[in-house]
Amino acid sequence: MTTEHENGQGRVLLSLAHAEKSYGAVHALQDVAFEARAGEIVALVGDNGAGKSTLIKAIAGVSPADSAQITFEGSPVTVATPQDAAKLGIATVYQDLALCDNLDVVANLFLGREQLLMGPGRTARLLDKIDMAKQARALLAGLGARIPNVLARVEDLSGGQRQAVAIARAILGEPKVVLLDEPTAALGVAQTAQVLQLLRRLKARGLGVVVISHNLADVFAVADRICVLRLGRNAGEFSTSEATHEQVVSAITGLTSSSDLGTGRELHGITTGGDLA
Amino acid sequence: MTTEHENGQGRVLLSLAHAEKSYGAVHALQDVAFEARAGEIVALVGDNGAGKSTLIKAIAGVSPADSAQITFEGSPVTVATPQDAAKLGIATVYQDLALCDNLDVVANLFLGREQLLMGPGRTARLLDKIDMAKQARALLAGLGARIPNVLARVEDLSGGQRQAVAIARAILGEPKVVLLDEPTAALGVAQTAQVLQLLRRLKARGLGVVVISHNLADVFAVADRICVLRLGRNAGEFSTSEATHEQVVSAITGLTSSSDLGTGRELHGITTGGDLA
Amino acid sequence: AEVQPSRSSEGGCTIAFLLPENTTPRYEAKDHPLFLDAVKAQDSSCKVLYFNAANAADKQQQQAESALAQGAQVLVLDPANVNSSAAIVQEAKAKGVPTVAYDRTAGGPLAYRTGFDNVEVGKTQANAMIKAMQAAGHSSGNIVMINGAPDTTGAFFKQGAHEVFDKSGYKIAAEYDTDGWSPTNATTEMTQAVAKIGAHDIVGVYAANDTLAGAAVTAMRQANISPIPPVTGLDATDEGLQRIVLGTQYMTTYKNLKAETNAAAKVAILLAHGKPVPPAPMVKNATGDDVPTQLLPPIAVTVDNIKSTVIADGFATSAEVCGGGAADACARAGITG
Amino acid sequence: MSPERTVEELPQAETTTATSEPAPLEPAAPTLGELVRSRVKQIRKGDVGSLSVYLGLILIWIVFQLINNRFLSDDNVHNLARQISYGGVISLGVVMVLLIGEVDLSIGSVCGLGAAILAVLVQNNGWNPFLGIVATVAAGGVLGALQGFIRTRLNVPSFIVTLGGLLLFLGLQLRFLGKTGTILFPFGGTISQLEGRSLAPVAGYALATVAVVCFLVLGLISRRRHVRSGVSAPPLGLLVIQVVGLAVVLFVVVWELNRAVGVPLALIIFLVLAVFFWVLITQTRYGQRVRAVGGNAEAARRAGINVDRIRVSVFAISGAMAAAGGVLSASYVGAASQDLGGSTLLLYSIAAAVIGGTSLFGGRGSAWSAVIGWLVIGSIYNGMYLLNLVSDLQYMVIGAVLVAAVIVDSISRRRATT
Amino acid sequence: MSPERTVEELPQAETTTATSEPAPLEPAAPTLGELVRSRVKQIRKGDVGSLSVYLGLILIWIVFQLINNRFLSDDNVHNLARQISYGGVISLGVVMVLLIGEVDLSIGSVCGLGAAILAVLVQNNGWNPFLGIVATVAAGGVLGALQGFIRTRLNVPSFIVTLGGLLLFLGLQLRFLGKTGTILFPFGGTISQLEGRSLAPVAGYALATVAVVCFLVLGLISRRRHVRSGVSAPPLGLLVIQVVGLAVVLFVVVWELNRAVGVPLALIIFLVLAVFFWVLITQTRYGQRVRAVGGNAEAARRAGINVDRIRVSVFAISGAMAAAGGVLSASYVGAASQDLGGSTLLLYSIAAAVIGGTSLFGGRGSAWSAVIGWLVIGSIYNGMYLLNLVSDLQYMVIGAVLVAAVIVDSISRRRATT
Ligand SMILES: Nc1ncnc2c1ncn2[C@@H]1O[C@H](COP(=O)(O)OP(=O)(O)OP(=O)(O)O)[C@@H](O)[C@H]1O
Ligand SMILES: Nc1ncnc2c1ncn2[C@@H]1O[C@H](COP(=O)(O)OP(=O)(O)OP(=O)(O)O)[C@@H](O)[C@H]1O
Ligand SMILES: [Mg+2]
Ligand SMILES: [Mg+2]
Repeated sequence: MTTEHENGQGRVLLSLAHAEKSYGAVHALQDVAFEARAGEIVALVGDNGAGKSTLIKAIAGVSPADSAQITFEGSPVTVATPQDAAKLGIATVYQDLALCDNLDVVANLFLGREQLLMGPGRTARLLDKIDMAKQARALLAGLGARIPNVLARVEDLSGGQRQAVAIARAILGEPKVVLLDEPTAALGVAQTAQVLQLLRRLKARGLGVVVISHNLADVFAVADRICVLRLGRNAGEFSTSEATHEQVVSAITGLTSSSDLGTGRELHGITTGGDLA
Repeated sequence: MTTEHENGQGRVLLSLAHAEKSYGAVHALQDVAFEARAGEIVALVGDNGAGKSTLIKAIAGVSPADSAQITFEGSPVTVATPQDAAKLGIATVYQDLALCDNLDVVANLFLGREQLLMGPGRTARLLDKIDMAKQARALLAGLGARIPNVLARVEDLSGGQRQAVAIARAILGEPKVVLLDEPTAALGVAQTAQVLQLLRRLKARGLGVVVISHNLADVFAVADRICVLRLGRNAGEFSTSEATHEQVVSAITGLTSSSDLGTGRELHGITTGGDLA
Repeated sequence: AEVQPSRSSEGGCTIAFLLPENTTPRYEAKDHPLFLDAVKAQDSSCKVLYFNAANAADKQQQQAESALAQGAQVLVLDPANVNSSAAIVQEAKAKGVPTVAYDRTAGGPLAYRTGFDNVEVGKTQANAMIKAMQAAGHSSGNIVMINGAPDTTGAFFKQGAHEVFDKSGYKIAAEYDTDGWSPTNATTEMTQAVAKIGAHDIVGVYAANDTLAGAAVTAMRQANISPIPPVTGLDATDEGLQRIVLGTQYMTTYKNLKAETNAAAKVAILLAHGKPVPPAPMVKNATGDDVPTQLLPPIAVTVDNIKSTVIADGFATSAEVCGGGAADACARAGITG
Repeated sequence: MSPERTVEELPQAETTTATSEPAPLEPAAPTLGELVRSRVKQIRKGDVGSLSVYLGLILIWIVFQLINNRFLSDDNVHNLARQISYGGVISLGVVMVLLIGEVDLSIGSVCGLGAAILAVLVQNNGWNPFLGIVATVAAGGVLGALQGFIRTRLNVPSFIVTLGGLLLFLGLQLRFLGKTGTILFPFGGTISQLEGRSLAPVAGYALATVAVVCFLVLGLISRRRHVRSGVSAPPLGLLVIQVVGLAVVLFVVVWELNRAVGVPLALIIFLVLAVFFWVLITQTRYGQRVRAVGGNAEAARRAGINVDRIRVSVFAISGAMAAAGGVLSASYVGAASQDLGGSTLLLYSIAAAVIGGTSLFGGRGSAWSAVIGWLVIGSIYNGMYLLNLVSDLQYMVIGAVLVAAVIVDSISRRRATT
Repeated sequence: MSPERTVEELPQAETTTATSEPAPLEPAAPTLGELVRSRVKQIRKGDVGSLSVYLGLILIWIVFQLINNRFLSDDNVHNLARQISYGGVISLGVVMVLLIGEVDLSIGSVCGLGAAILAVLVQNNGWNPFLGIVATVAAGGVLGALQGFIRTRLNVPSFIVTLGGLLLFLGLQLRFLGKTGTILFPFGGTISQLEGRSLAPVAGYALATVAVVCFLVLGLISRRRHVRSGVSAPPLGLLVIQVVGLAVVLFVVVWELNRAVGVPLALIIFLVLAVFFWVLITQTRYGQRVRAVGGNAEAARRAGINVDRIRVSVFAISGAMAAAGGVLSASYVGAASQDLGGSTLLLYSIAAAVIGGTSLFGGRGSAWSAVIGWLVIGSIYNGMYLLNLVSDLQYMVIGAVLVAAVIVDSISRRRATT
């Protein structure tokens, strides 16, 4: 598929600088800088515990950074709550999905922006359940999600079904920037492809897309730019078209040349741990 | 790396036939058959909601099938509770990890098989926390897991760190069969590789390994055999060395020939859904 | 211990006044202020430490201990639990502090007891009710008993009433013990008694005090029972007296609290100053201790003697009794005008 | 090395799948049988109140009727209706609080305090009774909101805040009632005539008819909207069954109560409020957000919902309902007294909601659980008084019957699933 | 097409990482300062009881002492020690129940019933007092286990089961006590002398010394094992501070109590049990499994833990502790009476655990929360008596002080984190 460039592509939508965050003794973010541009997919990669989710949560206002300079569409902003982020047009798919297990799929999709009936029903703040169900069906079908019944409770869904709901939720609100924390981790082959396709479409519509993934193949397939975090710090930024797979892996793991490779003991805990011998 | 064949490789360790399971109207397993052999890695693949986790949970005794014939090492058994499975030597990594968030990493690793102090401390059932911490460190280091402190609570860990704990937990108990439900979904590149390596070592030691994954690359890299589920039914079995990527994808999606490909509307929900136009 | 409760070193005296509960109006509305007045009138140098146990024996014990820690020289105790009060009395005695049982009896080595014979109270109520039923032409029939809380004086009232009713020929068709003297529960009890017996087959209602009587009357009126059969009561509350004037309650039992508090205050002040108590007949209490006991007689009050008893004693004023729509009835009964 | 290839190839394969074999997003319009089965399953999960607790209730009725045949007499059913109404109103507030996963221990005290406030306003200060009722309910709401505020702003566990509230309001109640401890509402006055006032027989039937017709019309409208939107509608048969069932229950109840004096106002107030809360919880945006907060407060917060405001409002509702219960109980007793609304009322009000199927852990519950729960508790109590047992046996029987009723529920649920 | 290549290449790269840059599995042995900071953080999370609730407690003490200087007098501290002990013992059981995320409403009744059973056995049937105590505690355990059994086997919410238990046991209590409603333990008899009996001053100091020495020795042994295992040990400085702190607190308390009559047996029983439960919860396999069940019952079940057995055993412990509390309170009052152990005791016993930092939602709590919680509640009550208030003010002051104490806790926590 071809990438179109229309409505102000490449303009910086969101930027973050000097972000700091500690959890007690753990320094999860140290002087981190990050940018999302309109019409661009940027991948955020890094080892487990590198601080990716922490960064996303800071941008989404869910657990704000201890200090950070955030600008949105050129003007400095503070994002102290999820409402702030929503008002700016930032939508997020969280790693832990953040769904209400006791509610049905439709209710989860529309949570926080429920649709009301017309006329007197609107005054009484009555939900337009039928219309929401209809939209939910269309939306999920578009993601290729296999969800037997949009009125099923989320707790009864499989892991991948739940993730599909979380993704659908994020794109429902016409956001300007979408943050996705490992959106395809639990998805099937087909569904993953569908989500990657979706990301490209969002990009084509001029949105800023930030995606966290451990799957470098996927990352190279969709991202324009790759931003690497390591132990809570920026550890390099690459343009997908120029970088190699190996360069990115080096940045993630902190090994600068490939000459270090292939010498270590394998799985030393397994071979030395008494229980596992 | 080479695959060794020693202690009775290839012998059927666990087999399951005519498994049925319904959740209300959803028929999650229909006459499913499945086998795990010693010294073999079998991958269980399928679309979201295909019934993979349901099958794993049935074998692990967590939510037994409505009906099924299970044999273990040749003799018929019933697995009605997780204890039954543990006694047989079946260890499981669940998709939802099943960790106690309020306990520390060590406690989670050893839950259900805690180590006690020697002497009078044993009589009093006192925990040997120091020794368990030592073992936990070694074990996690072997998985390359980046966990700052084994006494941290699990709720404070990142997604990948939690998954590493769940995997370490499963291999701690000297099992004969290991079931892993999307064990690398949240893991970093390095940690994923390490886990795949671990699976090969488990296989080399003659264990039966069952792994669910949506990442066909990983599946082709480690599995000897691929078992496909579709809509709750067996949808084909492949030997990795003989099958092609495309064949497996066809089995998963239910399209039998590749002539069906490339004709459909793309993401019809996205293009037709009003909200996303 | 640095501050022993010392008998003589301080100029004044300290008296602890321990009341049992706060659901029945009389304690905080009448006993408390009357006792304060009585002490003040007899020896203004005396300080009164006041406690209310809200029906809990262990709480009362904590309060007694607190009183002793504050240097009380005598306890005037109306026990939350008549029997278990022995522990308080003994603990006080061990610290050299005498205890006066007030109103209800108590266990243990008491220095004195003033109060009423509560079994007699129950008999008084029952006898009055039988008199009224006979006057209404019912020498037999179904009666309802709404007793008080079984772990308080309610048990003694019930015992006395039963002694009379059991050989009277009336049938106790429904009987309830009302925990905590709760009028809410009593309303439901009476409602269900009516459902059980039938609205027109009740010839009399024994209610252990005026609060319960009020609840019983309400329930009967809501069941459209008219006329209301004879209902008994206790404590001569304003509401009770008003109902008597209006004819919805037959009688209440009047305990002259002023006399009672005066007697208790007098004994307490004597004991606080280490002086001997006035002579009184010795009576054994539940724990077998001989206690000098001064008992006052309960008085049955009906519409005929309101003026000559409660109003004459200043226990209630005719304004209180005749307020709220009872003025006409008062005039007719000769209480006012 | 081109690992991305693998992924690149798939989209077409998959998007095709979506068309050539449409994902079973919604099964074809379910048949009546299927629907009944799935509804039964849902109910069993404790969602709409436990279906089989009705079994326990019917058992209780049969036993008590066998022991004393006055139990199901018209008069006694009338008594029962009045006896459950004030507690029921309080339990409606409890359901809301439990839905958000909190607890409110102050409801008993607020009930008592509400009665006291009403008495002071109307009897001592001569307010118009209806103005007094409005002021009382509002006061209850303010007290509840205050507790909710402390709970959310200072992040103190609601158990402690509302235990403090329990004591504080109890103190206020005693203070307001003054030395005598009781303020009477004169018999025949507006307040004491309120809850026991019965509708004329015809009015009772008329009300029942209106309810059934409303239900039918709304059901038909909803069906039409379903059909228009192309969303599969529940089968018409179900609606017919529901309407007929509702009609039978309502008319039998009205007929029985009319044989006594008529439908008591207390019951009407309770049932109207129950319907109101049912709509609030299941059909409105607010109710959905309340359930979201109870299910996963963090997810609700991330969805931009003002979780604190929801919590404060729910505590306000709980306080208001408790005060309303106080008004009804004051009317029932004909007085505001010190013992109104104690720990027994507190425990039963929570127990009723739980018996009816509302979870103590948030997110699951229904307004009907207050109705069915109080029917169970009220029937036990009412029956006990008819049996006229001594206190100790009374407690034992109530405790045993309570557990037995819930066990019947649990066993019948188990039998159905295995 | 060889997508697996990508993956195949990585293992070596990564396993190398593990050696050349060892994963920071455990930071170097933490310094004293770091440890104190992280412990403070942990405590703030409500783990070991809230640290700053001590602030509230000290505030309460200062205020009451200013109002009446008898508050901290030796006699009154002695009173306080005895007044908190029986409730404290009950709260230890509550902590266990809350740890598994359940609730036990029957503890108040079991306490009262325990006293009644003891009285019947010892006074009416002439049993040896100590045998009677053992039988009573065992009976409490059996009743608790029975409720736990119903809870788990029939899957009835514990709120309902134990509410039924509350009523049932209350009935039994009344029945056992017979017509008079009270059975006295003669003054000077074994039972009535039990809880108030005070240790000789020297014995008090000796006991404190033993406690401090035990703590020191165990601390040193643990250090040596840490060092031997190569696991970083807590710094020696921390141990020294802990030992000195413990010694100061114990000796001051013993000294103050010795100025009165000596350390009361009730307090010793309570504190010994608290230490026992602390060890049980934090150091034993059983305790860890209890916390696991409270944290995630499904995870515990999947780990092969018999969740039902844990639950039943915890309810048994709760019942046994409630009965033990009943023995102590019977000894305190010198009688078994109908009013022993009511809803107030129930609410306070749960409140104490919550004030002390135990979560109502399972998985988080400590035995110390019973101690600190009852110190708060007991101090408020004891202080109230020094004020000689009428009932209504009493309730209001207690409620206000209770909430205030917890708010102080909450605010100091917030200040520390921001
Ligand atoms: N609530 C918390 N309390 C304490 N530590 C935390 C908390 N959340 C995260 N951490 C720590 O902060 C570090 C960064 O965590 P984060 O979740 O951002 O990692 P991540 O890059 O998203 O990793 P993953 O790929 O495994 O999801 C980790 O070491 C983690 O243990
Ligand atoms: N507890 C449950 N109640 C009702 N339906 C359920 C429940 N668990 C699973 N299901 C349904 O059963 C089907 C199979 O679910 P399962 O979790 O086995 O899928 P899966 O193959 O593991 O999918 P994924 O790859 O997304 O994890 C799904 O349609 C799901 O919605
Ligand atoms: Mg993450
Ligand atoms: Mg799955």
